[in-house]
Amino acid sequence: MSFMQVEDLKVHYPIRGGFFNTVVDHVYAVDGVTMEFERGKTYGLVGESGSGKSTTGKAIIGLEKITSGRIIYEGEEVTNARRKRDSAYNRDIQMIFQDSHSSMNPKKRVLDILAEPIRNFLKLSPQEERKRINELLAIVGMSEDVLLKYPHEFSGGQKQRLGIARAVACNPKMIIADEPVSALDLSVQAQVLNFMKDIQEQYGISYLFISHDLGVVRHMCDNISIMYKGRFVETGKREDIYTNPKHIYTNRLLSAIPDIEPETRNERKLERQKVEAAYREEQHKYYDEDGKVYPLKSISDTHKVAMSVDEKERV
Amino acid sequence: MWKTIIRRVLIMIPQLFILSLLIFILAKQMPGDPFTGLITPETDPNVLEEMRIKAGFYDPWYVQYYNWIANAAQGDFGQSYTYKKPVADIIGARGLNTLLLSLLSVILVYLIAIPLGVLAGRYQESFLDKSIVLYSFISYAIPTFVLSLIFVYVFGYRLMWFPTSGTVDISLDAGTWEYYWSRFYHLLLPAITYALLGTTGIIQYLRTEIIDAKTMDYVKTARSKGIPMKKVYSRHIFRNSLLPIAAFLGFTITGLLSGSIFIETVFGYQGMGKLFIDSILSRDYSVITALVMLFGFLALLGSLLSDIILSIVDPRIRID
Amino acid sequence: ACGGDDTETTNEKPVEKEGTATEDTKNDGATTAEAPTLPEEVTNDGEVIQGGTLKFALVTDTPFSGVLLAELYENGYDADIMDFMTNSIFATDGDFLITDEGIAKLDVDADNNKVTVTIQHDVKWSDGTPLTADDVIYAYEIIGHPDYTGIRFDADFQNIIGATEYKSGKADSISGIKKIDDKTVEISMTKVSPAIYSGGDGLWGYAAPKHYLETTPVKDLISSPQVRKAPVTLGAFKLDKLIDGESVQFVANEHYWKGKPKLDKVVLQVVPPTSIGEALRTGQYDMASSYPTNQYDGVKDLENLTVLARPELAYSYIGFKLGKWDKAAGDAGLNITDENAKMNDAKLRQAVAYAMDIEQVGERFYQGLRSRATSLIPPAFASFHDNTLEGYNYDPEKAKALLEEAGYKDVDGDGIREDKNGEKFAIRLASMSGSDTDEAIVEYYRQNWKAVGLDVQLTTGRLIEFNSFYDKVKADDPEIDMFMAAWGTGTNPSPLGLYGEASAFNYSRFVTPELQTLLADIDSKEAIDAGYRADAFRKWEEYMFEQATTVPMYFRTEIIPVNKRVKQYNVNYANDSMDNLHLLEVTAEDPIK
Amino acid sequence: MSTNTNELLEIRNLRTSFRIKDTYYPAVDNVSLTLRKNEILAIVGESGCGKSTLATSIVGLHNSINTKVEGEILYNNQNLVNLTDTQFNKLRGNDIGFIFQDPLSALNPLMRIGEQIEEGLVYHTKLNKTQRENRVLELLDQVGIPNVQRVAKQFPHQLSGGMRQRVMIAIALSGKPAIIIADEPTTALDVTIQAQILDLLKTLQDEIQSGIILITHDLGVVAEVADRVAVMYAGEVIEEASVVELFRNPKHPYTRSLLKSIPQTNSENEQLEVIQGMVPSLVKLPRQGCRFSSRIPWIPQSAHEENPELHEVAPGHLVRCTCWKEFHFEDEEGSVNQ
Amino acid sequence: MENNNAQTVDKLESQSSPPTGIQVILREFKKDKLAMFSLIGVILLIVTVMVLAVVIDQAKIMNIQLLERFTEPGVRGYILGADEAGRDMFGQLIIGAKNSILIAIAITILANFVGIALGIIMGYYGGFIDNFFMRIIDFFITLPTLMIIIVVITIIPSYGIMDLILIIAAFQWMSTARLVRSKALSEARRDYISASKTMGTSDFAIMFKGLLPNLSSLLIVEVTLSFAGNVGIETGLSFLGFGLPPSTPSLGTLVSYAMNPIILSSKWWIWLPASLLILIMMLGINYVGQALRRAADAKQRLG
Ligand SMILES: Nc1ncnc2c1ncn2[C@@H]1O[C@H](COP(=O)(O)OP(=O)(O)OP(=O)(O)O)[C@@H](O)[C@H]1O
Ligand SMILES: Nc1ncnc2c1ncn2[C@@H]1O[C@H](COP(=O)(O)OP(=O)(O)OP(=O)(O)O)[C@@H](O)[C@H]1O
Ligand SMILES: [Mg+2]
Ligand SMILES: [Mg+2]
Repeated sequence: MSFMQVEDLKVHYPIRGGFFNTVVDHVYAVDGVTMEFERGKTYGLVGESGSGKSTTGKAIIGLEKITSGRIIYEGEEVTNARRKRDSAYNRDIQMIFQDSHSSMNPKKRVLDILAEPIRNFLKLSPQEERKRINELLAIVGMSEDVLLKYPHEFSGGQKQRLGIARAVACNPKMIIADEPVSALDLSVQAQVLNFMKDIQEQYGISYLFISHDLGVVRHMCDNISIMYKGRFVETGKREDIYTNPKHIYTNRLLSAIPDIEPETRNERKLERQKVEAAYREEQHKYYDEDGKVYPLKSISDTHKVAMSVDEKERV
Repeated sequence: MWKTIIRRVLIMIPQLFILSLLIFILAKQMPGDPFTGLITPETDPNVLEEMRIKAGFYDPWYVQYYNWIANAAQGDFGQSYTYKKPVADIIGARGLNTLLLSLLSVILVYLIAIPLGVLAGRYQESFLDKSIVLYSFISYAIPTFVLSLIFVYVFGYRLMWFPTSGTVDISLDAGTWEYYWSRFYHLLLPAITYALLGTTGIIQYLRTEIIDAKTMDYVKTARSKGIPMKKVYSRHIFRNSLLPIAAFLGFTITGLLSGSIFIETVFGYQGMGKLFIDSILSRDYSVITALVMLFGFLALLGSLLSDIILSIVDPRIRID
Repeated sequence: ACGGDDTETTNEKPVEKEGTATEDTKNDGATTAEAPTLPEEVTNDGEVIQGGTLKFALVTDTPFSGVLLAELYENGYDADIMDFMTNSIFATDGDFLITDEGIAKLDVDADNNKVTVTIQHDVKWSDGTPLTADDVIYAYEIIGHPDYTGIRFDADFQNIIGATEYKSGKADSISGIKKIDDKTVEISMTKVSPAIYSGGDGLWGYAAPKHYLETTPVKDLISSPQVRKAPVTLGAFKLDKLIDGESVQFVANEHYWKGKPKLDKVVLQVVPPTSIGEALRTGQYDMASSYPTNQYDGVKDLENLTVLARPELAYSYIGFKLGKWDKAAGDAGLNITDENAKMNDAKLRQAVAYAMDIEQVGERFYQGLRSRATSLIPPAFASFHDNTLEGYNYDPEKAKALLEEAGYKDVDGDGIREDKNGEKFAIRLASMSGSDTDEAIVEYYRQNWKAVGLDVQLTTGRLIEFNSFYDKVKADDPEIDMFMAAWGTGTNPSPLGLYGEASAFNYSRFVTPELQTLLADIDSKEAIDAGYRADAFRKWEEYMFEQATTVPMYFRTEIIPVNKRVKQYNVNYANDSMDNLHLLEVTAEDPIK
Repeated sequence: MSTNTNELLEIRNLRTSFRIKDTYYPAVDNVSLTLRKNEILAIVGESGCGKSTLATSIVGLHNSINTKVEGEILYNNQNLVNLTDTQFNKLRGNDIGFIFQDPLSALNPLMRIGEQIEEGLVYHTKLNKTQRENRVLELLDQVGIPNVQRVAKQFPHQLSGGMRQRVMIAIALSGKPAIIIADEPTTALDVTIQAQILDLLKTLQDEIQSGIILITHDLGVVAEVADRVAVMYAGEVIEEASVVELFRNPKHPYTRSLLKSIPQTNSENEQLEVIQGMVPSLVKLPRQGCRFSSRIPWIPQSAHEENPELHEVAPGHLVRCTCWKEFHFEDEEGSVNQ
Repeated sequence: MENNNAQTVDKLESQSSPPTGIQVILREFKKDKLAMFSLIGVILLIVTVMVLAVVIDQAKIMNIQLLERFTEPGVRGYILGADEAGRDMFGQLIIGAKNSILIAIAITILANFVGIALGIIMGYYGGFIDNFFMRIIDFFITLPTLMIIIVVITIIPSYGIMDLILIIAAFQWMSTARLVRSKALSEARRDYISASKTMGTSDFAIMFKGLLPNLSSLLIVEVTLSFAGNVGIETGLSFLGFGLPPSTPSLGTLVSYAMNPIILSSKWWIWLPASLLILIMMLGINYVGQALRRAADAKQRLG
């Protein structure tokens, strides 16, 4: 069963303007997102830039203020409690950032970077702390001599692994990974992805995996949600999405992914153009008058698609 | 755009109000009063006392403040105790002098600083650049008053190239060509002194901007279009670096105003800066408060002006 | 009030600011009559040119205000400007006493408390209108007017009968002033004292052009063009152009009663004290309204200048706080001497005076342009100043002896004397800040005092800015035991205003019945006789010397550098060229460089 | 060079070195490549392998103080390496167009779009003002921008990322160049937009028949549009082949590892193939022997050449170093995590 | 890309040192001989002044000796001559320099302390706190500061060095705060701050242990240049007569002697050494500051 539920999460940023610099409008960065998380599973969040993926992640972990909605963790509502720094929730939910470089304080040594969550959450003795750090280094496959180095002395992949080590330092239940590999080169990306999977297997961690790279998501995730303008257009098991996409937006996204089959590229191009044309033609059917995504409707146990009431009949 | 300007102007009202309160209270705290300077054995102390009472110096401060601000709001800053004239009249005449001085100084500052800054940035680390940087540092390091003193002494008295006091030759009739020339001529030495010292900021800023701009991607784009280097500099690098300078204008004027205190004092130039120091010494409250208010107002205006210029010049922050 | 012919030092100038560089450098210069022997007159046998323009530097840091009416101005620099274009109706002698040589003559009927002013010549205003008795009266009517806001409606003025009634609006005219005929005015007063000849007792030394001013209400006068832009005057020159606060151009007044001036023009320009030396050296000006003493070096050897000198109408002093001003007492407050004041020991005060090496200071810091003041009447008042008075001279031994005698002994052997009870004794001195020189001088005196075992500390720890200084002194700040200041005496040497019981300016707050009597004697009717008065002065001076509550420090010599092209110029008080401007001549088109 | 050979640009033994602490380190080392007419030559490789340096060398935009460019870049019988700036300016924008990765920073923020496109036309064409303006609109239209009149008057920040990149392409196209160099033109964009831009490039190329050098690190992009591919590693070209050949038959261990590390090619729950180690930094780069050898230590040193050269293993398929002959992924097992 | 290179370079040199740390600074100084020379010069100058100021007998120097009035340099052991009261100018120069430097340092420390702390708080929290203080700063920063300082100074009944420091500092922190805030604002948006938040670190620790060190390069430059600026303000005020009294010599009071044209033209030893000292010190500091700024900004770096 799911250990954590996110219900109708909304994050709206005010837009100020007008004569008295009052709030004139809102950016609906996240506009009603509902999710459930189970142990040891990976949940993918895909969408184009600005669709609200990061905001969702940040809202869950407490970096953004939630406008409305609830987060229930192990049966308890933590919507507001998550902003208390050293709560159990904060210990159990950790984050990996897209830019591993900027996610580590450049003026701190690896030792201090890794120790930060341990010191805050676990209150260990210096020896125990040191032991834990060594364990972490072992987990990410690095030797102890890195402890005195500074972040900039590592390659992107190494840094991302350190980032992961830091995230798992206090045995979290869930890790929110916001584009953990999009800044990395292919070969390094592979290292990190492998590594994330290893950890998951070992510790039964759940991931909320945010990415715009459908290839990576497909590789990593059990469940995938496609996001558009702060809402989900489609959510379901990996197979649901990749083999049976229902929403036109999902379709379009999938067709745009480059494939490494050069022989078939011309067909793909034609297909792509077809989908694009279809999208242009029919998109109004998939969004309401305000251009908003319709609420999700289940079309199978695992598969939900956003659609209008009349649309449902058609399916 | 207009909305933003109007809003900014409206914000200025409470700001000026706070400033007025602040400066009024400060001024009242100053020891002595305009009549202290009048005491001689032959002035009757009772007469002075009576004048103090008449001037309202024994009223509670808020009453005094209310009277003052109520009049000030209508543009009446009272009478100067020293000059026995409406403050507005005095500041009006001096203001023009300072305005002219500032204007000429600004023009000179820009005339000197822009080419130097541009050259230094363009030929970074060359001998030329190093000389310009040295100059800009020296101009920052020399206290205004030292250079002014030396200039007055050398160019005014030793070489006698420039007049050393006043704003115009009295024997000339207003309106004649000679009259305007004389005014200009009187302004020249203080303005040059000032300009020589006021260039540091702009030179440094421009230099850094240009060095930065040189490495920008858009400069590479421009070069990839195959346009000559000269044009790359003039259309892309200089333009992009210079435009923010335009926004400095507002602040430059503000800076010049406070610098005018030194320049005008040394050159005996009858402007607002000198008026301020004189009024401080003679405790001419009405003038002091009015001047600080005016300077504050001009400063606020200057920063508004800067914002407006910047927004006109830089499409990215166009305010609407 | 401001009467008589205030030739050079105008009363209203903030004279106390001794050496305040930024405020009033004018008084920075000074000397004794003895010091460097400088002439009072230029000698010049050069060939005179026709006409010419005199270039005059008004030396000041602050611009003039431009109130160009004798009844209204308050700023001393305005007086300097008016010097060129106004003329008092009375002439004065070397003692600043009114003579019969002027436009008008003064007859005093002491028994009936009446004076008569008679216009003696056929005098015209600069616009050609003849001067009449109405003009003389109009000047009184301006000062006495209910709307008048200036400083001249004072106790003296109220000595004129009917002045108060007129002021309060109860009367349409001043009852005591009567026009006898077109040339004669009779003024009745409540009392007439010797001060009348110095322009005191309410006598007013100027006429106001009634025909020109009467159309403007008195309250608007001060801002009217008649006062500020185009005054009508009686002087040798009349105003031609004026640039606010910076320069003035005068042209010869063809109606001048002594004859048309020889010069065509006078151009007056404001010059900061810091650059006046250079300006004179480079021949930009012929003369200056004043010259800072501490820049004497700058002009003394210049070829193109003659440096003239004369004693100033001022003295510097050190005063001791001996009491308090009681605002509530008497009519408008009285001085109350406190027997237990810290400094209430004449020997102590004398010792303080004897310990000061004023001679050296005068010589070194002021190049001899200031000298030890021997009395409270400066030498400029030739007949009243008593050369035989010796004053305190630098005598540290005597100071020590006096202190021993008074019981101030060094008990603990640290070189500093304790007070009579053997307690630590420190005197707090308030002194005004001004030029850097002032600072050094005060430090020097502190060294002097220390040498005789007196610990003198500065109130507030540093020199005090002019305004705060007077705030503190006036308020009898308990932090002040003694203070250094200076008085400009004006042309009336009467000390009553500074030492009387009811005088708020009596900052040492010292009053005794004896002193009261001595002061009263100086201004008594008998004293209208100059010999009697001189005697009365002497008695008072001797008393003050003994009491040492106010110890005179310096007499000052003012120096007046004049370009060598100027002819017929002298600064002798008796025969000042500023009274005879029409005689001035120059020998070259431009000042000699 | 005659046109009938179809060869547009020939790079021979190009070496571009940067000065770091007074020593020059080659970031592009002994690279030889040929670009033919109407083809898209993709250059792939990991970050820091010298792709941008190569591209910048071709257009001569290196800062001459810190950079040394040696070798030959032959175009129209001239060696671009030796050209003066003035001579180069005749080519840039006219014969060679350049597209940058980040269109926002590559466009002058203070200039209107129209002006920026028009600028090159002033120097390379004899068109008058109105003709130039028309050409600008034409170009904008060509790259698929709607509402060209308005866009021409807008500033870069007012456009979306995709639009900006289209504008960049319009600028590059303005001189109808024979050669277009695109340095990661789609990396900053969303996949949908990336697809549009790539399609656009392809379409345009068909129209103007120019040769395109496309620099990217995304093998997907290569597969979508490239005709030929050169794989770079540590400043060198280590493999060069036609696109199908490269994807079907990669030879160099580096290329093969790269292809294997793409998630989509793997079945869902499997581990991805990984090359151990990392690209050495410019200064620490081994200059002798096979530069990849340190990352495949289980391959005996003897398998590597002393001075590796490009071998033609199949027609048009070149591979540097002979180590590929011994490379198998199985050898790498167990060393995945470092 | 440019950044890339800088990092590559860093990688070469620094074995375990933070980026843009001491190494970078040192390299900038090594590259720029003038800056190096200035740094050594300024340090030497300050140390010399401080040491001499301890060694010399201040009371003796400030003792008035009328016979030595305007003694010329080199005569009777007066290295730099004497002023009008016969006080040794060299001694006064040292004491003056010491006072000026100490005052400037005190102002710099005080103003920067407040400015930096507030700037970081504003930048970190943003929102209301930021808005609130920005309004205040915007307001104060546009005020005619010099005028208000002068008015305030005339009010203080007996003001000494401490008051002067406080008054100037009270008007100096604003620009620092604004600068720090703008940098902190962008720095606080970086992921490592978010990371610290998700790892339970308290706001205070994030601000002052996490964020502050990352502003250090900027702060070093800011502090250096504001030090130079503060020397300027003190001397300026003393010149106008609102600074220290002559009995407490500072460089400003010594320079202000030049107001007297006679001293300006013929007693150069009274004002010129102090002026030159200011000039040299400011020049030196500026060159040092320039090198520091380059070290802080990868784009401007030389090496
Ligand atoms: N602090 C903020 N204030 C106002 N709007 C914001 C703020 N942060 C984000 N937004 C807006 O919210 C929307 C969602 O942003 P978010 O960063 O979550 O998108 P994303 O899907 O993560 O995009 P990317 O793929 O570019 O990271 C965007 O339109 C963004 O502009
Ligand atoms: N101006 C320069 N000065 C010094 N070194 C440089 C310079 N430019 C690039 N380098 C170095 O040269 C090497 C090649 O850089 P280049 O930018 O060509 O790589 P790239 O393949 O384009 O990488 P990316 O995919 O990150 O853009 C890198 O190690 C880089 O650090
Ligand atoms: Mg995001
Ligand atoms: Mg690149």
